[in-house]
Amino acid sequence: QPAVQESSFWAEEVNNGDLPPAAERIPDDPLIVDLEAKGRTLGVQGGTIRTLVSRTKDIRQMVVYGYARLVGYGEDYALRPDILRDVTVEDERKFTLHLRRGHRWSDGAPFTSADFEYWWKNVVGNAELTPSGPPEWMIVDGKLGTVSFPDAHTVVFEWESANPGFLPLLAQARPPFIYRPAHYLKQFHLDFTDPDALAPLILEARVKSWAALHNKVDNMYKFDNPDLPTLQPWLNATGGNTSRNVFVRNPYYHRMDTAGTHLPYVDVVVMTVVGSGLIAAKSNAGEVELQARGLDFRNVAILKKGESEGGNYRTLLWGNGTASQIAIYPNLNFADPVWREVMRDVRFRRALSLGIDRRMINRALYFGLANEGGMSALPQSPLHDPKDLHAWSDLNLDRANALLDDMGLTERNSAGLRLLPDGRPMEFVVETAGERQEEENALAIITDTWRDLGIRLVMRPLDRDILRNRVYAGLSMAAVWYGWDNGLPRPETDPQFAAPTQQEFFAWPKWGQYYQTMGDLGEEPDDPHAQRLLKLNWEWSHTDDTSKRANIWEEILDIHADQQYAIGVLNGAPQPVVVSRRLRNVPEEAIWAYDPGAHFGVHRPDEFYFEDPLQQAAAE
Amino acid sequence: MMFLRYAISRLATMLLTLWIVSILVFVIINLPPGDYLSNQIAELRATGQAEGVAKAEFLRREYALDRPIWEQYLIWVGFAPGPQGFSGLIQGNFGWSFEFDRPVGEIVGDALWLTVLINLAAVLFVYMVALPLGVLAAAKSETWVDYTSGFIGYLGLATPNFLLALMLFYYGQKYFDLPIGGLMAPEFEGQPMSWDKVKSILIHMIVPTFVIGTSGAAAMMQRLRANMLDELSKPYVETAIAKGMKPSKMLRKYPLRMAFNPFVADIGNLLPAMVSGSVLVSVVLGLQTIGPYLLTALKSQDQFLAAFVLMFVALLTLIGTMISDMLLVLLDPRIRMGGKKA
Amino acid sequence: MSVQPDNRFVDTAPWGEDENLSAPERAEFDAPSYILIWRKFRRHKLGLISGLFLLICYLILPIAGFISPYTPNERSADHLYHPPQEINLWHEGKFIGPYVYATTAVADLENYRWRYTEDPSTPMPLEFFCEGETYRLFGLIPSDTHLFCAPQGATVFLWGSDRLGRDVFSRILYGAQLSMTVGLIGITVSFVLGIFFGAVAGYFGGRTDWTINRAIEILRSLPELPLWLALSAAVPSNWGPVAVFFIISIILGILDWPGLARAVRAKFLSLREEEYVRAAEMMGAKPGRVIRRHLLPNFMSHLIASATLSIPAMILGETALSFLGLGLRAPAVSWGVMLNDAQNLASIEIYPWTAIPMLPIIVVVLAFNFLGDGLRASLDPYRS
Amino acid sequence: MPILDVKSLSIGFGTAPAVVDGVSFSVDRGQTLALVGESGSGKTLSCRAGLRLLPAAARILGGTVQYQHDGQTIDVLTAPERQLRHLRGNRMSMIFQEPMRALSPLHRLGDQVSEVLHLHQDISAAEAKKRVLAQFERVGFVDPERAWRSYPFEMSGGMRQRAMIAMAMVSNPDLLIADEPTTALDVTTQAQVLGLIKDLQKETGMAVILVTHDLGVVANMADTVVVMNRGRVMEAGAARDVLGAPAHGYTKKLFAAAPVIPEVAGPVPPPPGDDIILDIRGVTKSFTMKAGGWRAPVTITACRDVDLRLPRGKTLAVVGESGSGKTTCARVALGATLPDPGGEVLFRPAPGADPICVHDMSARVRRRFQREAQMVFQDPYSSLSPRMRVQDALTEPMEIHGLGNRRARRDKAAEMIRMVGLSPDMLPRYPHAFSGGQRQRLSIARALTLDPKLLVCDEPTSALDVSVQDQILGLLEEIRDRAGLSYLFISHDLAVVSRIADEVAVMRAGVIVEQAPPETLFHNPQHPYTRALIAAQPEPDITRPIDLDLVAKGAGKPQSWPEMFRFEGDSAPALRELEPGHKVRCHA
Ligand SMILES: Nc1ncnc2c1ncn2[C@@H]1O[C@H](COP(=O)(O)OP(=O)(O)OP(=O)(O)O)[C@@H](O)[C@H]1O
Ligand SMILES: Nc1ncnc2c1ncn2[C@@H]1O[C@H](COP(=O)(O)OP(=O)(O)OP(=O)(O)O)[C@@H](O)[C@H]1O
Ligand SMILES: [Mg+2]
Ligand SMILES: [Mg+2]
Repeated sequence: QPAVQESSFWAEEVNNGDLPPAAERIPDDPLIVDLEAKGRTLGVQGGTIRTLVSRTKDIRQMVVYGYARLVGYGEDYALRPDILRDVTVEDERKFTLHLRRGHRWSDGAPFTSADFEYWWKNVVGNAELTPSGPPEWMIVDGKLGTVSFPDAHTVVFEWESANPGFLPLLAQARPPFIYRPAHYLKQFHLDFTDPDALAPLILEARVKSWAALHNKVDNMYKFDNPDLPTLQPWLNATGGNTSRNVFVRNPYYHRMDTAGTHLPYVDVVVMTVVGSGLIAAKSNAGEVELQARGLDFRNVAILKKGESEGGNYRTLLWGNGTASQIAIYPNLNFADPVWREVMRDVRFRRALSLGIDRRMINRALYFGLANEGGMSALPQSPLHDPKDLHAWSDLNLDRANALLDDMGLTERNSAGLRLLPDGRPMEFVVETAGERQEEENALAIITDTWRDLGIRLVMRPLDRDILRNRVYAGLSMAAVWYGWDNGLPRPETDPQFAAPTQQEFFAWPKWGQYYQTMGDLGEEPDDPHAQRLLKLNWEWSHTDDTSKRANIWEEILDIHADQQYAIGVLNGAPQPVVVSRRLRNVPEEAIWAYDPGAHFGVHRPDEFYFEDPLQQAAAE
Repeated sequence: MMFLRYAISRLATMLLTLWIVSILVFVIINLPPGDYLSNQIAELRATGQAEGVAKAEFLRREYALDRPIWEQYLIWVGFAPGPQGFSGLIQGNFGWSFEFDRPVGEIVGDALWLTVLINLAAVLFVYMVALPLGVLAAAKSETWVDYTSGFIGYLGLATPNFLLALMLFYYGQKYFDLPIGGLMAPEFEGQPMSWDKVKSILIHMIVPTFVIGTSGAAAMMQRLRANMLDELSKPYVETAIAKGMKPSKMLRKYPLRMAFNPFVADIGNLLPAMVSGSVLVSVVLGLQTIGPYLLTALKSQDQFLAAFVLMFVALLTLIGTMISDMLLVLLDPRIRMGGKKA
Repeated sequence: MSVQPDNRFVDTAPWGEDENLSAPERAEFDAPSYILIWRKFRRHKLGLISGLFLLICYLILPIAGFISPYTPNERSADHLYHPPQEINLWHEGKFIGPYVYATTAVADLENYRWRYTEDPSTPMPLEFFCEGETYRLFGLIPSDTHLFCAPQGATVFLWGSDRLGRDVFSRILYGAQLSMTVGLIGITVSFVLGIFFGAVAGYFGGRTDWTINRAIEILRSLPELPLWLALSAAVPSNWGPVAVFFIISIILGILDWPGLARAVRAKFLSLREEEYVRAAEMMGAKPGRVIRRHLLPNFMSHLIASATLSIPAMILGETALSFLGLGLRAPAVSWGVMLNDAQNLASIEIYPWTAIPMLPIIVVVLAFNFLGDGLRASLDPYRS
Repeated sequence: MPILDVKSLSIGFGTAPAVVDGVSFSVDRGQTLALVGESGSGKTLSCRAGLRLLPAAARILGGTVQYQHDGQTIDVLTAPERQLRHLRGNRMSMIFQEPMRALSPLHRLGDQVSEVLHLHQDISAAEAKKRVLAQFERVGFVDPERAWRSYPFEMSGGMRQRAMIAMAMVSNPDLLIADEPTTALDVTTQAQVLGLIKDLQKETGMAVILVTHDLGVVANMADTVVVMNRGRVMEAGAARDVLGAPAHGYTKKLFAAAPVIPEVAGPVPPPPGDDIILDIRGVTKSFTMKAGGWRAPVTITACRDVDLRLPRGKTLAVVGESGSGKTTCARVALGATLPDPGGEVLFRPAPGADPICVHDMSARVRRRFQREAQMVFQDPYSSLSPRMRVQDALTEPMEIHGLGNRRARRDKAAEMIRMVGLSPDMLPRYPHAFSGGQRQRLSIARALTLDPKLLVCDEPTSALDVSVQDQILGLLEEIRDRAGLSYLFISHDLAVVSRIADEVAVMRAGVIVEQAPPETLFHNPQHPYTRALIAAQPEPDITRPIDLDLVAKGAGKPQSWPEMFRFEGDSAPALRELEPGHKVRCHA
């Protein structure tokens, strides 16, 4: 283990004695990153990354970008311990989490199993803080798991049956924070603090009860409380409601490089809230060092122009990590029985898919840089199968028309629209969240080819929440959304999202609801393939054999490709990433995904560094 | 005396109206199905994030969202006790914003003065540009002054605000090094007032003021011009000329006051219209005014925040109309608010 | 004429008692007042030209399909973001009639733009009265004859093409069909309501005024934003975009009247104290008549100016609405939709021709303004 | 060297023939020039040209206007605006013919008048106010402080005219152009104003151009006279010569038409009063002044306890001091103004029919009443809608009551306009394109279109020259005799009253002080105020000037009247019948 070097950023505090020296701040067994092995270079400390977000609450992106998790994905999307020194898993049922000795919160207090205990006993276990009881994921097959704390550096989670989703859960972009800084939060907790002492705090915070106060200060994800200790690489140094949020390096961070440089390399991250329409303009004006959020492909031309006109940045194009950039979901639970029957006919969905000119869309929207095809695992995933990608996804209007004719939809009206069995013309209403122009453009192109199928596409933009509510209620006929968020499944990825277990998959909101509410609400799936998916999902969670799981996954993907529950248009659309020319270790090519991936998170921004941090400081 | 009596009765009317408006506001906000927290729970579920669901449910209970709507209304206004006793608008508690996870008063407090600032600047701009130009265009009607000012005004009107803003930002940055978006350089935020901060605010306000102001200025100018043209041929203008008044002073004192009548009538709408009219501009320009908060709150059904902003705008409107009615009486002594026969 | 000694002056011209009560020409004073107004209007050159221009515009609307070389949603997959093309007449010193050069697109993956190269060797003459995509003449008769179109293998994008390879020129012509009509409906609704309620409140005053004003205040206090959001969810989904927009513009009008009503009321509160109003009342004129014949004409200038000012607001209103998911959407075409698409930096800096729809808006708005001003001037009694 | 010299001035509108055609006149310092002539003959336009204040549509076709200022000759028609600005209001000022319209309705009189001082002199607000109040006092305001605070619409016609006069005179100009400055004034006030002008002339050597119809005024004031007709000067010369021996045919005709108070032999019994068409009973009307502002409300009693009975087919004239409530009474009589509770007005549409109460009618009855009772407003300009062509204004009453078809209505309009001596080709014009007297005639024509039974005329002929006035009075008499029309006739001109009235009521300060048939009244005036009025009537005889100073004192304050008539405040004595048909307000 190399000797850790003091950072210049905190040097003054250390000299003043306000902060212990670096060697005492890092854990006894820090995480040492072998950058060279990853193909990266060793860096130097210093500098400021400026980046932009469009909403105040997006400062929580710092928790996402920082991506310090108990266990986290690497760039290969494999799970490995991060904050934890180690995890031992028995039968996917019992998880023993081993903490690093000497690991400290950002305020210097030790990070121990007591922090897990506080969460479990005083937060989850407190009826006022958590009126709805323990989180759903703690319950497996109807039985609540147990949590125990054998010693200060060990925490054990145990269930009666296997809970394979546990570790991936901890690696999410937004993980359940199963540890809380107990030493800090206790002062707001009724179990530990006198009500009389709490009263003035409650008043000051303008909340109504101690529980609300606790909830207010306890925001591990929102990241808006500068007093709340954290384990992330950068800590929030600006409280309150400003548009400029400064994050400075965590002096107690648990990682360092092989040369003994304490991570993160970059001292300060400044995240500024601006209008979403201005992000491109500001990037173009060179006001950011690292930016991807808020940029989309149509900004590339202007970014490239700025670059060639002497902008001090490069525009990288990463691939998007969702399974499909644009996917149309016919609602199999649509309230209109006639349409519902038509949409449930797989021939109809296949015909729709065959009637999409994906090449044209790709060309018009992405310069042909995306992958045309249906919704399936991305090429970067071990489960990728080109067959699935291309199933029913080549433009073939004759075949599509034949399929529709075959369904008996042969009647047409004077305008050439096919008629539904009850005589109405086929006006296929697709609702969108109205947030992305690409959806609108793609639908405009699809409209033309579908007209040749005798189907009129009617696009209807709504608000995101309204759209979701309408889909759940079975009121919308079809919706456009991204494909699965996770386009990079691995055999060990829980396939739950691909089976009718969630109403959030817009093709089967009611089936998903049925599963989620254990039969209280919604409808039972009556489609054999959907039932098969459910079965496969069950089988996956009841085995721990990786190859078997891979087989299950393959079958699931085949079913989706064949059934076209979601009609994907293309995937891997390029995502512009603006990077300062001086910022190093940013991968040239990578996947831009929220989960898994945490956007920049898996690429470890704490390893990014400025070539000449001093020069930057002088320039400012 | 009579005026005082009128003012008092007008105030009473205003309170009554405000109460009716509060009911309507609450109903309208609760009209769309669902509420913020259930939407949030759905969203959290959709993205598979279990964290946060518990907190949302906590808030549901804490803010009585599980009760019938009329009860929610009474609690919100402060007519009925909520889970924590009486604390509603009339008790000075504006509620909680779920979206921002902070008390409404706190959020709005910051945005409020910026809103007032930027709108005042825009109103000032409108008046400073439109008043002299409108009067001038009328006094010199059908000359190049008239045509040019009209043309530029219509140019501003016919360009969508967003496009105008983008263009001004882009070229302003490129050629004049003007800042893009925001109302002050971010590093001044939360800092005490200083000369540099004032300077930064002023520089940042150039483009927004211009964007928000252009359409208003053009509209006011053209209407003022039309009204002035009507007044200019009235005999009392001749009398004023016969007195030997300077045209500029004469125009200001006599016909302008007469021509101002329709504008005074609309003073009530000046601020509120700019608040709601500048919502989209503010969203696009990234101004931290109350407008974007309203839009976000409405879209995500963050009901207390939305309700408060709406009530605030309503209050502005009501106060505005009240002032406008009183000004009308002061402006034109012939006006009686009474019935036809009196 | 004589000046007598003591500075006395006496006119010597013959002096008759009553000669000038001559009977005037009957037709002259029988002319209805609109003829008199028209005579005055005719002299307002700018107003007259604007009026003619608008007349022509409206006459073109039903045959927009014939004049435009493409239909609005006709995409040319190989010509995305094509810059405006020149129409040439002379080739190598010879007049060969209007022609274009064929262009080919190259994707410039360095800068991520489309670049076009011309083939200047072969001029491609434009075709006239040629066949193209089908459109509906007057919205009824299907036809596929276009005034002019590009020859096989070439394109004619007078004002360039947009991101989907659609002809901007044709889309502007088609867009006029919506932008120049539907918005006016909203204005009409708002004016009728605004004038009616404002007039009633201002003229009667008292309790009527109180009631109408409270209604106005309440309407005003509720910003439109939440309403639009609610509406966007409530409109039946199978309505076409035009129908939705139609309804919206009517609602826009319904919501828009209070501003005008307040202005009308304020002015009427003042005008109703005028002596000539009292005189009319004493002759037995009913309120409707007093309002129409005596009060409104005295507020006409303001109304005309307001109406001309509402036009750009209505044309552009939809761009704001589409932020909320309520504006016009594809496949409908309007100037607002086109501008909406142009609302990004790239359109300003790289593809400036996509912002061309601003031009017709400005021109039309100016034309309406001058027309209005001409009208105002010809209604002005003090101008001869 | 004349101070203002107009030489062969021609003014025209559009392509029509010139309305002022080669007019020349000049006025010297300290002199008074009287412009008399036919209504619409271009007097006003010629005067306005003196200040270059012509309507926008007017075009100068020729001639010059020269003004002497500090030994310097200024060519008014071509001088730069800036130079004129220093003269206007300061060295040369103008009293406009129709003061009702010429004052801004939104500003207090004090503000408007004192502005003249502030514009041209460096003067403190207090000093200006002092001077304006003094001026107000001199033009006959009883309560100058009230006038200072009033808005124009709160003042009577004569009061507004006096404000206008004060405005023109307060800066002691070198040249005063007075366009019919006393039309709305009763004779005593008129005498006071004329006296004021004379005084000022004596003090400062002010030159005056006086436009007037009243040959009596000419005789009393003018040094030189210019007689105009149809845009041309007919005759000009020293007042003595022209008045004494008119040379031109038009002048002769004009002078012959001047009415005079006839020398009457003795009292005449009042007209039989059994069929009363209009019965005004105990009408009191008080106003609350806007001018009060934040102060305690000020109430003005415009008329008090007025009883008037108008027999069918007869003419009841009301004369009296300016501001004494005549107009108010007339408006109450036709229901335009609501009287204070207690008073009532009854109208009997036909002999023996049930009387209808004018202030309490159903909509249907009101419509009938409004057809049968018409009013000629004191201020014709304001009572014509500025955006309505005269054509439409004249046909409007018929349209309202659904009479005739379009064509018939137009014909009737043409007939009416001809009847009042105007030409039908003026029909498409707007009201502003007429002269003051022409507008007054339009107003009469409009009132007559419906063939009413009752006509309330509020100074219907004040702006008319004597020959046209004669014509109009003849018309009114003719209609009265033919159609049995009844008139409530308000006038200042005792000569006119004596000609047309069957009974005369004299008002002063809101109450009727004396009432009798004209013969009785002029033969045997009892009340001091009536006597003062008769004494103040100027006569068109240059050899018999009235003593303006003496006359202007009028009857003085009620407190100074003989014991018998004296009253203070509200405690007026009752109206007593001294002899049959002759009522006087006096103590027994
Ligand atoms: N704007 C106008 N357009 C056309 N004719 C006009 C206009 N103004 C005035 N006139 C005409 O000019 C003539 C002269 O008007 P002026 O006002 O000078 O008459 P006047 O002698 O003052 O009459 P009065 O004694 O009735 O006031 C009148 O016949 C009138 O009809
Ligand atoms: N609207 C009003 N508000 C306040 N006071 C008024 C109003 N109208 C009239 N007065 C006052 O009532 C009194 C009588 O006015 P009125 O007009 O009846 O007088 P008049 O006899 O017609 O006088 P003139 O001969 O000058 O026209 C005046 O003192 C006037 O100031
Ligand atoms: Mg005149
Ligand atoms: Mg009067």
